[in-house]
Amino acid sequence: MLALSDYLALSALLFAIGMAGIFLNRKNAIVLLMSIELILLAVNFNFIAFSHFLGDIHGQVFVFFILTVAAAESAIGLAILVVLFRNRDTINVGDLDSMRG
Amino acid sequence: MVESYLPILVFIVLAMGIGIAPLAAGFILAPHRPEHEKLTPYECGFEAFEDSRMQFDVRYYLVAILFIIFDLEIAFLFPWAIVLDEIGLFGFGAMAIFIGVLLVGFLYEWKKGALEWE
Amino acid sequence: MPFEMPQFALAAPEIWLGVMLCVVLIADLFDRGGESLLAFYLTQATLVGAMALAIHTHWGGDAVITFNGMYISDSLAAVLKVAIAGLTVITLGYGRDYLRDRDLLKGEIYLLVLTATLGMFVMASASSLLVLYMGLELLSLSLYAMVAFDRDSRIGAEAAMKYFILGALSSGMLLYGMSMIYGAAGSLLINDIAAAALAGDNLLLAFGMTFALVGIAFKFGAAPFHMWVPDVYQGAPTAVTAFLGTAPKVAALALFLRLMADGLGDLHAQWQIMGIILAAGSLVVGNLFALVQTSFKRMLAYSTVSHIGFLFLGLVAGSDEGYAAALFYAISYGIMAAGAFGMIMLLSRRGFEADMIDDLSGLNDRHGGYALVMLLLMFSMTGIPGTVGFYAKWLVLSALVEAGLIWLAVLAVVFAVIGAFYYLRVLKAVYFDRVDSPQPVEATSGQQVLMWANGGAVLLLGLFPDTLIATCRAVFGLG
Amino acid sequence: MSGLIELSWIMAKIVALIIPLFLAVAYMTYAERKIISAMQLRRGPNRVGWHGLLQPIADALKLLMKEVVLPQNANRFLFVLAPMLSIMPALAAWAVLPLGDGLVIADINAGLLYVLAMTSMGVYGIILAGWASNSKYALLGALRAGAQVVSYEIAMGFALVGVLMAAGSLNMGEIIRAQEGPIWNWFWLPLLPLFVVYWISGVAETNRLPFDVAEGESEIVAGFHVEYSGMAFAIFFLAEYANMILISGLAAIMFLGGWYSPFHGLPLLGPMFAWVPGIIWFVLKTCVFLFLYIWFRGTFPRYRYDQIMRLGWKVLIPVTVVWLVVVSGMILTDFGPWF
Amino acid sequence: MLEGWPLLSLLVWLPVLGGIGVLVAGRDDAARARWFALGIAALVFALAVGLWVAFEAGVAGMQFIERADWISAFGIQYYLGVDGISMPLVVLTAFATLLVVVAAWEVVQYKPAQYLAAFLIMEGIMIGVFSALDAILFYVFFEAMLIPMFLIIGIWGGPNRIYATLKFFLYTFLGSVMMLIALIYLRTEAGSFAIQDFYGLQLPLATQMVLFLAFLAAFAVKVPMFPVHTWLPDAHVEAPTGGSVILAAITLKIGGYGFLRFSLPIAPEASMALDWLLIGLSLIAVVYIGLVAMVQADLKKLIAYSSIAHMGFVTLGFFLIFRILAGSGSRDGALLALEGGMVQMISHGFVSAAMFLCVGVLYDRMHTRRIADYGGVASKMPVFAGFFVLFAMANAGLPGTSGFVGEFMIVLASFQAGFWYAAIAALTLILGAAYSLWMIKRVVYGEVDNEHVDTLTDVTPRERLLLGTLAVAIIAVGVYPAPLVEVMEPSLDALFRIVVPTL
Repeated sequence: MLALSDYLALSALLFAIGMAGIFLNRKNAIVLLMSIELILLAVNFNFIAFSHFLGDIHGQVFVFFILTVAAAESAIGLAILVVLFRNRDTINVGDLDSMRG
Repeated sequence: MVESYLPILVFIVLAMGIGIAPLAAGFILAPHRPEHEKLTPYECGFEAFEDSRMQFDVRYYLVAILFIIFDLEIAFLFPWAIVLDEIGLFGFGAMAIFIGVLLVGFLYEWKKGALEWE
Repeated sequence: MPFEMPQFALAAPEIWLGVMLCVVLIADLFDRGGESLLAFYLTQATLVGAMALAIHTHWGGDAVITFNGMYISDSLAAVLKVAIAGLTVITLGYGRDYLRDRDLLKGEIYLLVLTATLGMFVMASASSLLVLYMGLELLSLSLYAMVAFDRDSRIGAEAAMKYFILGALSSGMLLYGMSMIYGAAGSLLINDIAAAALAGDNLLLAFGMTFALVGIAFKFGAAPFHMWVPDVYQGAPTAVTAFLGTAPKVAALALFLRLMADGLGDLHAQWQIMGIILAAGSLVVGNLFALVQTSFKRMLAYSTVSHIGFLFLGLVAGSDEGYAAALFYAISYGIMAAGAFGMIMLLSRRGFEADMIDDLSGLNDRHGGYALVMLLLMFSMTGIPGTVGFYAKWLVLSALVEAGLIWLAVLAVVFAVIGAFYYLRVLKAVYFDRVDSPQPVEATSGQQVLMWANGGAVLLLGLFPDTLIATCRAVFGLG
Repeated sequence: MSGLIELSWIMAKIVALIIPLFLAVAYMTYAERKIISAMQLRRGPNRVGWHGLLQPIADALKLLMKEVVLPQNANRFLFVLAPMLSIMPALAAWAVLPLGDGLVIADINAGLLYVLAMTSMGVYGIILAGWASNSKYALLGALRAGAQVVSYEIAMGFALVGVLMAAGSLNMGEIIRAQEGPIWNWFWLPLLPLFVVYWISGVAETNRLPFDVAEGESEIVAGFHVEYSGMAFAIFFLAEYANMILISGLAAIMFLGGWYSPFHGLPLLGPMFAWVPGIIWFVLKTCVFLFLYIWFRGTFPRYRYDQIMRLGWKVLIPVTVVWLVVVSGMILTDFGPWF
Repeated sequence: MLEGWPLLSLLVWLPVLGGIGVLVAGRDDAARARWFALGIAALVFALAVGLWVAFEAGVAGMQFIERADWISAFGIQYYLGVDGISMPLVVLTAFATLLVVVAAWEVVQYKPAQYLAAFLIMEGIMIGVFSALDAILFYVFFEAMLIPMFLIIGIWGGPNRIYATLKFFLYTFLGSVMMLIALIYLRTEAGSFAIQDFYGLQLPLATQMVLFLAFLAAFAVKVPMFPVHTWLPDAHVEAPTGGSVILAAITLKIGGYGFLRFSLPIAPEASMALDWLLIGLSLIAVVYIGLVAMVQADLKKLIAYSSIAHMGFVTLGFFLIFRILAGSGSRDGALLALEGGMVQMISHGFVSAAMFLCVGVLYDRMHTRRIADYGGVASKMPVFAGFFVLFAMANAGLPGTSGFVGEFMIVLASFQAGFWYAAIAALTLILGAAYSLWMIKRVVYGEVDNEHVDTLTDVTPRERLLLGTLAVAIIAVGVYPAPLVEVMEPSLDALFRIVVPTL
């Protein structure tokens, strides 16, 4: 049987990958969106693992909500991406530098 | 409980295999003589022009977004639907509000023409 | 799970907002007016009604927790909600003409404002991580959309993208922290978390707390997590910036108070040092970067960062005095910032954005009254007595001194002085720079009334702050 | 060791399911051609074997020997992955379908959820196929098909929620048991609107006529799989028919009482048909729906795309939502013999 | 007649509200603004005189006390009152503002209503500073002063006004915020914000040191003392005449007043321990700044530096008391030093106001402040020259003028601290005479070698009234300072008891 720490470690790994995806990525904004999803996934993983080991259902309920919010979030994120692309003809993260100071 | 999912896992693997096997068979058994004309994309006999990764109507995109929203609503309905008998009128009321909000959004989309295709 | 019927009446403000949200949405759909006048008035009426309801249901008496422990009704919620709705009313009032001149006046903007407000209300009354998170996301998602509201604006889209990415990232951090806290406390309810925090040292809890604090700092825009603030302030339509820069700060405070103070207050010693770093960093970064800005909106953005630093100072004091000071600070800052952004909108015209400091040149020659209001606003932000900004800073300093953090107080005032410089630069433009042919300022009567009221509020609260201070303190049980 | 035995047993059961399924798919194509030709007063395939009975086998062999063309600009990996992604769910979903009482490979609690998850995956195959081909027709076809499938999936989902409410369980077996009784005890009656919606959505989900604009030959040639040939094409073909059978089977389970005989529990007729095994009833019911598929193809004209979308969003979804409320009311009042 | 009136409140709020009234009433009509402002200023001055008359001279404690809750959560009160130390300063403020309003009559053409309003509001705030007995109330007024002065210099100042006004603002702001922290800390010790509750707290010396330094930061900038004085010449040079007058006559006094109200009584031991610092800086101000004044080419700068030197005398007087006590054990000698400082403050208020007004008179005609541009003014403006010479004499501390009285008292007292203190202090008399008289020589006398000077006209009746009034005041105080000293003495004596309780 897997121990709680195993789940947490996996979740931490996912979280770290998501973080790295956001901070190291300089190319494509879509990758950013996916990284965010990954982070949320890590969180869900945590919640479910805790929920299971605590024998408390609320963590899973939380996951439900996170999933929903994540969907709404990606919907808005994609919408913004479309607006961005329409205006700039690029979704390259490195090009987002028109404001300085 | 988890054990009852084992057949499913096996089934999925097998189904994948069934997907792969004919393809592999096709690659092995069938002739393989690629040539330029054969490999160009089909465009009613014309030479292919422009990039085929073209921009497409934003409404497809809209459908995708609407789908995400509604599909999640359905995901919320699932557990509720199963236990409706137990949670009674309160559960019904809660979900009525939920669906009410959904309907308001639906009405909004409708009036805004997000569901029109022509 | 024992199930009891929630006391719906206690959530009256949220219910009212939610219902009216739908009403506004539908009403606007069938409104053929074009300028969404109906939606505007309905929205304002809704917000005013929400304020009244918040006072009626929450103010006074003991805290009541209902909805299975997830919703709390106490005086703090009342104050936060009134502040949130009030600031929203003001910024909406300023923004209407601005949006109309830019063809952005659609009913959706009111819907987004209302959903954001609902989210903030929920945060203010949250007593569970889940509710807190839901409120936060309701707010954030609305804000992302609002920032991108001008679909033809290049910088608007860019700002929205940055805001979205960093906002979502911070939500992720916060959630990760929340998941740890949940794991440590075994419950999502703030009360249970408080009990777990009281129980003693818990590595998991501390871990979660760290992530949560980082997430909160992101939402606040505290340095070093402030990267989004200037770009978003600059890129968003000013009407949106005005909203973004005021009420959500109060909501972020609510987030902090509910999670860190109510929930993890007993771990104060552990998060204090982080809070100090955030506060000091914000003061340094905000003030120094604001010095070199030429864009007024950007300058205000960095000034926000510095104000957030000050607000955080009140929080790190970790005492009820400190929380009260932070609350007062958030409210008064909201009033000031609303006025400043209102001024930008008032001076802007169709096709012209008065968002550079130079655009304010010769304002005194153009309209002495607005110059005077600007004077009050800027001095208030500086923290000069006679304006409400002074008491905000003073309460924070008081709390710091009482908590024995005198060196922090000294640091704070040193940076307040540095900060004075860039506010004075604005006033220099307003009063000392002269333009050759001053154009009279055109403003609608609504904007005028609001502007005067806003300046008057800064001054009157500066002269008679007693009620507001007493209110903010009473919320935390202080005399 | 016992694990290995158990695994072999499972494999055996799966194979025992899949082989008839494949035959069914093959002879579905045959039946379709035969029935449609009968409707059009033609004779249909009659050269290969007795009455053309070996025609499907011949077709398969023919496709097997055809070259699988990999278009030059295609993303090879995705191009090959796409057909697999469309056949896999169509088959894997069968794991939880009870053919008779207890006659199921995996009797899991989340059965319906699993089915829904599997059928939803089919759209990946479509989109990937269109995208990976790097061809305009394929892309357009994929988008159309994708949009159509997801649109109708919502209506279908709502319809299934109705079933769940009525049955109170996600387990397919439980859903059937909740319909125990004669034909009027089955869910098709109280859930009639949902039943209709489900069926229409099912037809649309499989991109079948009258909702086959995605591959409408006269508009965008073959749609998303225009670039596929040989076995790769055959797999899409297989998947489409497997999906049809799946949808029909699900309809039989959820609305027509699965393995129960229409006279179950009736005083006279019940015992009379008691000897018929449940699986026969199930197959019969499925065949009814399969016939409907063919019948539709033979009689309906193709819908325009905007009509399809309008039907899905503006008719089916509102109908389901309204009926969900009605069902809730029926459940709360313990209405009729069903609840 | 004035019994029962909230006299101090009237003095504070009448000008403030009057200022707002001027702003509104005179927005489009300069004449209306002027008359309105004059009316307010005169009324306030009349009330100030009434305050003087109603003041009971022999009493040490606070009079005209008004007390009401203001910010109840912290026990902050609207707490006003005056004693012998502050009352003369209140009157001086009202007087100086009246002068400024008159002086601005025709001179200020750009937004006169705002100009006059700024000064009236400034007046109210300054009177508030002098009469506030609650520390936070004091601080509020203290800081709020910055606002009008910032605008006065910035809007109506000279070419380099923006630099000057920013410097002025930031210097004084930085100084005062330190004081704010000190005040907040003191409240935790005393449990109230009433200034008098801070007295006699028996704080440890280290704490007192810190507090003292915090107060020093605030008041040294205001006075200004030697290393932080650099804002003053800039501000004076760029400020309009009225601004210079108010700066020199009143705001500098607030620094000195602050030392008396806060530094000495709240941190007496630290004051004693650090008196070397204050004395040293004061002496540097007196000598070094005096020398600097000598070489100035700009009239206003010269007067500005002379102001610094004179204010150095004031602080010298305040902080010599410990040395005097140590040197001679003479309580009266120490008291004399305090009194000398106070008298010097009042006198400097008159003298510097007069000097700046004179420069203003010249500037209005010639639009230059360079000493070299003048010469032989006396031949064209004899009456003006008479006044100017008189004021320069007062500035140099000639007997018979007010300038003499304070300086003499301090020098006299300093002898009891030690010869060298007195010797260096006395240098100021020589230096003061040197720069004042040399300036007079260059500006007023000599040949008219400049065609602009040739066109000068003598003072108008309005200017004559202004300068005449000041001349009367200066001579009156110079000849008969007794009433002034009598008013101050009980309060200073009481203060002294707090600072040195052992005696």
